[in-house]
This record gives sequence, C-alpha cells and structure tokens, in this order.
Amino acid sequence: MNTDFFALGGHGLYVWGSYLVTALVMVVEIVLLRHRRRQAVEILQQEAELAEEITKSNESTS
Amino acid sequence: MSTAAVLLETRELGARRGNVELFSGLSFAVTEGELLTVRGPNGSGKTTLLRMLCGLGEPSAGSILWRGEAVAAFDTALRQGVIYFGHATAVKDELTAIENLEFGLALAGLPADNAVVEEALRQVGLYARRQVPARRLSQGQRRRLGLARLLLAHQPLWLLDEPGAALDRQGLALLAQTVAEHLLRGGAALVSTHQDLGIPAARARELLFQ
Amino acid sequence: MSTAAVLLETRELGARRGNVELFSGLSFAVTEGELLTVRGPNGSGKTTLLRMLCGLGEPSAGSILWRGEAVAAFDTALRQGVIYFGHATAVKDELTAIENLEFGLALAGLPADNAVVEEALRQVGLYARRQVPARRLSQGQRRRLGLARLLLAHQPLWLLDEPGAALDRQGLALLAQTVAEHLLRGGAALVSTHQDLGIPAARARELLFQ
Amino acid sequence: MTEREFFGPGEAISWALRRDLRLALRSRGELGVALLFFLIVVSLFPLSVNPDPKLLRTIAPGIAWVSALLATLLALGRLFNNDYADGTLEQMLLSPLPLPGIVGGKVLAHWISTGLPLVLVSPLVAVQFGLGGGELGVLMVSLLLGTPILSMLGAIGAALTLGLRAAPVLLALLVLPLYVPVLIFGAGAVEAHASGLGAGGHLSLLAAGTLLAGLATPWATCTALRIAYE
Amino acid sequence: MTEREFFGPGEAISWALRRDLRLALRSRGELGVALLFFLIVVSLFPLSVNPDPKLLRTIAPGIAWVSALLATLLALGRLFNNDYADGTLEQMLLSPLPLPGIVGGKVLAHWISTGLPLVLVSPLVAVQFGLGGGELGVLMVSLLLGTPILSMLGAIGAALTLGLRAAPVLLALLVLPLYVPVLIFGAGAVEAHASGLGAGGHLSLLAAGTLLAGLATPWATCTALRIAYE
Amino acid sequence: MNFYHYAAPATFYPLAGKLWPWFAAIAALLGLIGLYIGFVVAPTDAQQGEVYRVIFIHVPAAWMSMFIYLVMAGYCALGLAFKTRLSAMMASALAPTGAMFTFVALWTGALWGKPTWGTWWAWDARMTSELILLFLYLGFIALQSAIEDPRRADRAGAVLALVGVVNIPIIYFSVKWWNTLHQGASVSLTAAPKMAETMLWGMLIMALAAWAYAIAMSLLRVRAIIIERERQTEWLVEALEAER
Ligand code: HEM
Ligand SMILES: Nc1ncnc2c1ncn2[C@@H]1O[C@H](COP(=O)(O)OP(=O)(O)OP(=O)(O)O)[C@@H](O)[C@H]1O
Ligand SMILES: Nc1ncnc2c1ncn2[C@@H]1O[C@H](COP(=O)(O)OP(=O)(O)OP(=O)(O)O)[C@@H](O)[C@H]1O
Ligand SMILES: [Mg+2]
Ligand SMILES: [Mg+2]
Repeated sequence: MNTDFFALGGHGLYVWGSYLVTALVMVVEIVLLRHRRRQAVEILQQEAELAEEITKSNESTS
Repeated sequence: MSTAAVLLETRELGARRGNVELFSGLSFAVTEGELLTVRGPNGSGKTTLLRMLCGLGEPSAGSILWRGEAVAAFDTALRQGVIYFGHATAVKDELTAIENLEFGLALAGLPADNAVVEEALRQVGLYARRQVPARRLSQGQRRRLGLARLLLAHQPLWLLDEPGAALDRQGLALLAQTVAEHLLRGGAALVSTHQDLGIPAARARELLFQ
Repeated sequence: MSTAAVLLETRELGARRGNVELFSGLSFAVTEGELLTVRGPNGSGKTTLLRMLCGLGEPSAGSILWRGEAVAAFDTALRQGVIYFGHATAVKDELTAIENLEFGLALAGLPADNAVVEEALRQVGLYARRQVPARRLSQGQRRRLGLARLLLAHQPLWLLDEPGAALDRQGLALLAQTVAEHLLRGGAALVSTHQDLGIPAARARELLFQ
Repeated sequence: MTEREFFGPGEAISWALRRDLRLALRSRGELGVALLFFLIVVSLFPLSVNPDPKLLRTIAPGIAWVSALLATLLALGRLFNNDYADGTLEQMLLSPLPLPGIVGGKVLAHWISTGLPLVLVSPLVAVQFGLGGGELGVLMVSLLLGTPILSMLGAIGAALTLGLRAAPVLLALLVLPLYVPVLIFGAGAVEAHASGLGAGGHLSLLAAGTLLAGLATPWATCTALRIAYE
Repeated sequence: MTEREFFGPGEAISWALRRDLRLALRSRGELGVALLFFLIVVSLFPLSVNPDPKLLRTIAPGIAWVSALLATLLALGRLFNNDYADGTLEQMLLSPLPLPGIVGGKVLAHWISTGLPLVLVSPLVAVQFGLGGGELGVLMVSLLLGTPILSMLGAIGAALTLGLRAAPVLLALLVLPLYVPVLIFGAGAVEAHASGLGAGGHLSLLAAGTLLAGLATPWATCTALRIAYE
Repeated sequence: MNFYHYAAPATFYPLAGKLWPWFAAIAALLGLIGLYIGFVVAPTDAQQGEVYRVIFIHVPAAWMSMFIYLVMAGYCALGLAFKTRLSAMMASALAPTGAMFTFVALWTGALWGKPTWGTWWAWDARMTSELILLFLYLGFIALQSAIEDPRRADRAGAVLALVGVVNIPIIYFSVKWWNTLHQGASVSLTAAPKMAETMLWGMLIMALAAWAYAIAMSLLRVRAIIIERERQTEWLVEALEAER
C-alpha cells in the first residue's frame, strides 16, 4: 500500500517533486530569516562599539 | 540695521547619518545683510547642514523656517529664494563656458541676457575661453564658472560650500568681493570653509562645529 | 647636501593644449630631499605638468629624465619610483576605508600589512570609521584616505596636485609633517598648491607659472 | 533681493528640451548611434537563426520591437545619470522652475533622440525581413505610438536607480517587465494586420497608453528623483 | 627610498581579481541581477511572436545567444568606467604592477560575474523553449566556451570608449559586429546538433577562439587604455 | 489605543514577537489538515489520475503570490502617503515571501504541466503573467537591497511597487489577449460534485495555511528589519536583552 501511495499512479515524481520543493523553499526561507536576524543583532552590537569609538575620538580631538 | 528681516531660521535642528549624530539642537537665524561662516573639522557636518538648509535632505530633528514659515525639503519658497553652490559644480563637459552659464542661469530662474553673460565671464577671467568646451577647463576654471553664476544671482540667500576650493589668489579676491557686494545689497550668505576667505562684512558671525 | 642625486630632470619641456601653449622651454631638476612648489593662477598648466611628469600624457616638446635616463609616457622606471596624488582620490565608494587603503597600497606596489594600515588610518583620524563604506565619508575624509596612502609610501618622488584641498587645519598640519618626513628620508616632492602649506624643508624651491 | 514669484511649466519644458537636445547634438553622432544599435541588434537575429524567408517574416515584428525596447533601455542610462554625477540634477531639484516640467522636457528630448529615429529607420527592417508595405506602415505607426511610453516608463526606472552601482542592469530588471504590454500590443498590431484581423484595436490601445503615461509618469518620476536625494 | 624592482603578472591578476570580485559581491545582488536580465530578455521574445512551440524551438539557440551577447554588453559598462571616473584607472596605469595582468584579472572577474552565471542558468531557457537534453548540453558548452571571448573582446571596446558621453551606445556599436562570429558559431553549434550534423566543429572553433583571444586581447586593451589618457 | 500607537516600531516589535508563534501554529495545523484532505480524503481524478493532487499546493501558492503583491502595494501607498515607517518595513518584509510563493506556483505548475500537457512550460496568459510577477518581485527586492540608505530604499521600493501594481492588470490582460488570438490551452478536471467539494475545501484550507504562514514569516522578518533599522534606540537594546 505504501509504495502505491508514494507512486501516485506513476506520477509520484511530479507530485512529490512539487511538495518537496515547496517544503524545501520554505525551509530555506526560514533559515535565511534566522540568519538575517542573527546578523542584524551582530551588526547592532558592532556598531554600538564603533559609535562609542567615534564619540570618544571626537571628544579627544575637540 | 538691527531691525533687518530674518531670512532663514533653524530651531533645534539635528542631523544623524547612519547611527552617528552629527549635530543636534542647532538654533540660529540669518538676517538680511549678514554673513555666517561655518567652520569645523573634516566630517563634522558642514556640508550636511548646508544641504539641509537648501532643501536637499530632511533634518532628523527640529525645523527650518524661511521668512518665518516652516519649510519642508524641496519647498517652493526655498527654491525661489536660495542659491546653493557646493562641491559639484554643475558644469557640463560638452557645453562651452557661455552655454554652461546661460543654461545655469535660466535654471536658477535668472535672466540670461547675452551681454551680461559675457561680462560675467570676463570678470571671472574666462572670456578668452568662453567658446571652449568645459571639459578642457582646469579645476579652478570650473569653479570660476560657478562663481560667474553667483555674480549674476539675485536670490537673497546664498549657501556656499567651500567656495574657495581650487581658486587662485585672484579668484579668492573676486569671490570675497562678490559676496561682499551681495551682503551690501541686503543679501545674506552662509559659507562653509577651511580657509580664511577675508570677506568684508558689516555683520559677520561664525558657527563652529565641535 | 649639494651632492644629492638628481631624481627627475626636465629639458626644454613644453605643453600645448588645443592651440594654446601652456608653457615651453621648462628646464629644472629635482634632487633627493628637495621640495619644489609649483604655483600659478588657475589654468596655467600646473596639473598638466604634474601629470606629464608621472607619465600620464606626453609633452609636446622637450624631454623628461628619470635618474638621468630619458623616459616616455607610462615608463616602467617612472611607475616604480613615482607616486601621483591628484584631484581624483581613487577611493572606491563601495569599499570600506580599510579595504580602500589596502587595495590602494597593493596597487602602488607597497606592502599592505594589516597593523600598519590600521595605524595609518589612526593617524589620519579615520580609525573610528575604518569599517564605514567610503561613500559615507565627507569630502575631507576622502582626501585624508589619500593622505594615509602617502604616509606608507616609500617611492622616492611624490607628485602632489593641490594636496591641501578640502583638508581642515589639523589635516594640513599632518600633510606638512608627512611631506617633511619624506624629505628627511631623502625623498623629493613636487607640490602644486594655491594655499600656503607650510612644509618645513631644508631645500625648497618654487616654480612660478606666468 | 526679490524673488520672482511664478515660473510656468512651459518655461521648464523648453529649457530642458533645448538643453538636452543641444547636448545630444554636441556629442556628435549620439542620435545616429542609438539608431545604429537598433539596426545592429535587428541584424543579429537573421545571423543567429536559420535564414528562412518565411520564418524571418513571422518573427520580424517581434524582433523589431524587442530591439526597440533594448535600444531605448540602453539610452536611458544617460537620461539622468550624467546630470546626477556632475551636480546639475541637484540644481534642477533646487530650481524655481517646476520639476515636472523639467522632467517632461528631458523625457521628450530623450524620445526625440532615441524613439523617433527608430520609427524613421524601421523601413530598413522591413527590407531586411521582407515585410510588405502594409505591415511596414503598421510597424511604423505602432513604434510611433509605443516608443513614447517606453521613454516615460523608463524615466521612472532611471530615477529610481540613480547613482546605484549596478544601475544599468538593475534598470533593465525594473523596466523590462513593465514594457511587456507595449511589446505585446506593438508587435501584436503588425501580426494582427498580417493575419487580416486589422490593427486598429492594438494601435488605439497604444495611443491611449501614451496619453495615460503622459499624465501619470512625470509625477512618479519627480517623486523618484527627490527620493534619490532623501 | 628604494624601489622594488620586479612585480610579476600573477600578483597583478590576483590583485585585480580579488578587488573586482569583492566589488561585485559588495553591491549586493549584482551577480543575480545580470543573470535576471538575461532571463528577462530571453522571455521577451516569445511574447513578441506567435508562441508556437515548433517556431520557438527553432529560434531558441539564436535567442539565447543574442541575449547572452546583450547581457555581456550591458555589464561591460562597469568594467572600466567606475575606475576611470574615480581615478583608480590612472593609478592602475601608474602602478608598478604590470598592466596586462591587471587588465586580465579584471576581465576574468567580469566573466566570472557575468558569463559564467549565464551558462549556469541556461537550462531554464531550455525549459522555456522546449529544448531537448542534447541540445541543452551543446548550448551550455557553447556558452561556456564562447562567453569568455565576449568578455575579452568587449574589454577592448570598453577601453576605447572610456569617458565618452555616448559611451554605452558607442560601445555596443563597436563591439557587436566583433561578436558576430561568436554568435554564428555558438548558435550554429546547437543547430548543427539538432539537425544531426554534430556540433564538434563549431565547438572546437569556439575553444580555439577563446585561446587566441586570451593571448591577444589583453595587450590590445592595455594600448586602448593608455590612449584614453592621451 | 490608536493606529499610530501600534504603527510605532517600538510597540510593534514586541507585539509581532507575541503574534508570530500563533500564526505559525495555525499554519502548521491547517497545513496538516489540508495535506490529509489532499492525499487521503480526495479520491483519484478520473481524467488526470493522481497528478492533480498538485492542485492543493499550486492554487494556494498562485493565490498568495498575487494577494501578497496587492497587500505589499497597499503598505507602500500608506508609507508614501503618511511616511509611516512601519508600513514600509512591512512591505519589504512581505516581498521575499511573495516571491517564494510565486516561485512555488511556477514550479508546481511546471511539474503539473509535464504529465498533463506534455510540456514544462507554455506561453499561456496565466503562466506568463505569473512569470512577470516573479520578475516584479525580484526587481523590488533587488532595488531595495541595492540602496543602502533605508529611507531611500523604502521610498524607492514604494514607487516601484505602485507602478507595478498599476501594471499587473494591464500585463495580465495584454498577455491574455495576445495569447487567445492564437490558441487556448485547456485542461479540465472531471468535476463530479462531491469531488469538486472536497477539492475546494482542500484548496481553501491550504490557502488559509499559506496565509497564516505568510503572516508568520512577515512578522518574523519585520522584526529583523526593525533591528536593522532602529539600531541605537534604547528600547531596542532593552527588548533584545529581555529576549535573551
Ligand atoms: C508554470 C505553470 C503555471 C503557472 C504559472 C500557473 C499559474 C496559475 C495561477 C496564477 C493560478 C491562479 C489563477 C486564478 O485564481 O485566477 C492558477 C490556477 C490554476 N492552475 Fe495553474 N499555472 C501553471 C500550470 C498549471 C497546470 C499545468 C495546470 C493543470 C494541468 C494548472 C491548473 C490550474 C488550476 C486547475 C487552477 C485553479 C483554477 C482556478 O482557480 O481558476 N496550472 N495557476
Ligand atoms: N583642448 C584644449 N584647448 C584649449 N585649451 C585647453 C585645452 N585643454 C586644456 N586647455 C587649457 O589648458 C589649461 C589646463 O591647465 P591645468 O589643468 O594644467 O591648470 P592648472 O594650473 O592645474 O589650473 P588650476 O589651478 O585651475 O587647477 C587650462 O587653461 C585649459 O583651459
Ligand atoms: N551612513 C553614514 N553612517 C555613518 N556616518 C556617516 C554616514 N553618512 C555620512 N556619515 C558621516 O557624516 C559626516 C558627513 O559630514 P559632512 O560631509 O557634512 O562633513 P563636512 O563638515 O562637510 O566635512 P568636510 O570638511 O570634510 O567637507 C562624515 O563624518 C561622514 O563620515
Ligand atoms: Mg563638506
Ligand atoms: Mg590643477
């Protein structure tokens, strides 16, 4: 029964190809999203340090 | 003279670029006949301020008033009353000095009568090269072309960003004289500079950044 | 000191642009440790001369000698011994200050070790902005990036075209100091300028145009 | 020290038109060059496919139109970019002349120096591909009515990509999808005529499109230009 | 105060390659965008003609190749222009690193960011036009062998038109005629395969062309660059 | 308790943080139900056999691709008119998800076309305009990522999206007209009433799942965008601390 279900009358490749790729792009989207968030937080922290440096260097020159 | 009308006023003006605050809480007024020199180290925000005042770019805080009324970026009233002369000279390489000046004046809403244009070119020392395509002009000659436009401008407020750049001694003298005459006619000027331009002015103030 | 080697020499050099003769019969020599300041009004041919000397463009008359040997445009010997710093800063908007300096040094055939690069940026006051894309730098900050390259250059001859443009007071002082140290190390410099740069030099001469 | 109060759009249009045409003429051959590009691209196709006359006749209108699209696109690069780089564009934004007028004049000049020459040269395409007189007529009218839309829509894209590093390719990416209806109706007009259906419908749609675009796009372009300066 | 005497071409190539690829990556999506341009142009053709599958299959190789030509051409604009405008190019000419190496590295970077992606995306074209597997294979190989020639020849044109106002169009005008042989052999390879003649001859000619161009064009490009500075 | 209150990134950031898990859960639940209906409940189609089961992903994806573009354009209009930062951020947050659904519609359509029509691709009106829609999405994303300054990116993207939304119907009808002049690709499902009903339910439930998924994704993405944009604001630093 199982093989029948997956074969889908000989068109399994097409149907499963559709569903699997859909699942895949969804996973890719989620992964990219997590990456984006993590990078944003990272840059935020870096820039906080940088901004501090700039204000410090401004104070020291003026 | 103390009752001269206020042309431009800023209230608690602030600018940030990226996540750096360039300046904040900047309040000043420019009245007719007044020269305001903006000074400060490289990257302190002089150019940013001038561009903001002429309507290129919005302040991050505070407001700008033109003749007492608040104005937004690209405001019509500002566009009629202000001339901005910045790093970019707006000189077209393909056009001759004469054509450049004529089109430049027309764009600034100023009459561009031929005789007057030639006289202005003579004053800035470009008369001999008036028919040469601007691509062949030297760095200083291009700046002089911009100076020629100022000679003929009658907008009440001039915003000049490092107008002395690339000018030789005689060019600097001409610049100083042009601005001084503008002030005498009741105009006002905001000038950012690193050099000493030596502009004679009845009322001159300095705005110091950092 | 009077036996210092001649680095660059010109013989009866002439330049014409279009049908105008900018200069002709120009003969001079630059020796090690010498500062030659080029002065003259706008459009007199200072930029043209400097570009010719570094190999960008051929003279209309006369010849250029590098360490005694005649050189043509884009000569290899010239390219190894000369650094040219002109109006265009060769700064890439997309790259950060650090990347700009590293690639710039590598292109000039200079070692670009990370610690040295950061130290140079600190000296020109760009350390805090070393990771900022250059498009966000102000006019003066871009020039300072060029200055940083000079700090690390050990080519014997420097050709500087209005190096003081857009620099603030502190930037000018740094420039003067950098050139002075280069002269002390036995280098030579040809500098065109309208300002007074105040570079301390044991042997300084002026070349006056028109 | 008084400001002049009012500047009409006519003044702005004529200023921009005169200036941009002068510039186009000044860089000698700029007009001819855009046109030659069109002809070269058109000629590439017969070289790249089997040169069977019947096949060529079938694909001729499509190829003429695609080449027109690409020629316009290529020329869009110089619509605002030079003015942006040398600071003239910021002076335009600060000018008392009304910006939509200036933009309108510039786009008109762009069309006169790019679109119009294509119309005039299209008979050559007809000869290359063996098109009949009636088809040629329809092709010319469709180009005449359709190319202004290309210039106007393209101006929005050019303004949006101002000063970006990847501008030329990005511009193509933004603008080409928007060109699709013009392409379909333009090339479709010739085919409809050839198959005896009559090109009237297609052509009147193109005309309507030109009018609509003329009303709507200058404002979009002005907004986009101002956005470029924040 | 001593000069280093010798700089090899390897140093120059790697400098230019690293820098230009870094720049391409930095302006995010520049790679993807050139590729999308190719796909969009390819898709325009079916919209402009009768979308009859048989007709489409016939013109597919030609269209893919013409689009590849145009995509390369469009991307040529950024090969030297930016460096010219900001003064980096004059520093390259004055650099002790050998200029042919620098130019070679830049052209290589251009191909990697423009030509190579086209090869990789060509299967999509096959799907759109209903090409078979064998034809697709030949199309990919022909693109792989032919696009480097396009980049190399294009570099000469880009150098010659440096700083001219009408540069993009003029560049097209100079370069497209030079591209004709590549187009004929490239598109011809696929057609030869489809008609059962075998694509071997065409492909080996393309390979030979790539080698020849690799030897000759860097020097021509260097000369052209020096001419641009008088 | 007004609109502007929730339109402030500072209030919306935590709100989105609370909301997204709910939508994700709804998406997962409805997705499972939809798949169950699609693969177990729905019978084999008499004409097409099993391959029609692609419909349960294809149609919802196609719907979402168009719907998301409309919503995006709506946010863009709001952002341009009222300069509300959040609506511009929502527009940028929706674009990648919209592009994803467009891609899925194209992909599943192609996989469906091969066994039923014998070709992966045909230049039919719907398919072609879906392809152009993908180009429009990618253009929007490419433009926004090419512009560094977020304010300019927002506003430039907004102009583009609005021009695009005016064009979509024009493109659709032009393509349709162009195509039907020549041919019409037709395909039908054997619409036994019971079959049609299960199918409709399956499609509807999957569409709702896709909808919930899109909302969850855009909420998540808008949170990332807020972090990118708001940078040095104190509330953000605090909010991030609190989440850690
Ligand atoms: C790449 C190819 C395809 C694309 C881009 C595509 C696109 C679309 C779109 C945009 C819709 C929604 C239309 C609407 O709601 O008005 C749709 C619906 C639909 N498609 Fe496709 N499609 C493709 C291939 C196919 C194939 C091959 C089949 C079947 C053999 C198919 C069958 C359907 C059906 C049955 C519907 C729902 C009918 C309706 O709601 O009107 N599609 N498709
Ligand atoms: N083709 C040409 N025809 C006529 N004159 C030309 C041509 N090309 C350049 N010139 C002139 O040659 C001179 C170029 O001078 P150059 O740029 O060397 O001046 P400079 O001394 O550096 O001036 P500045 O102080 O303004 O930088 C200018 O006077 C320019 O007008
Ligand atoms: N996106 C950004 N992120 C961080 N800093 C920025 C950004 N954009 C601009 N800046 C900084 O803002 C400042 C801009 O200054 P501006 O050009 O107004 O300086 P200026 O006073 O005119 O300097 P100069 O004397 O060099 O012309 C610079 O310090 C620059 O580094
Ligand atoms: Mg400045
Ligand atoms: Mg000079």
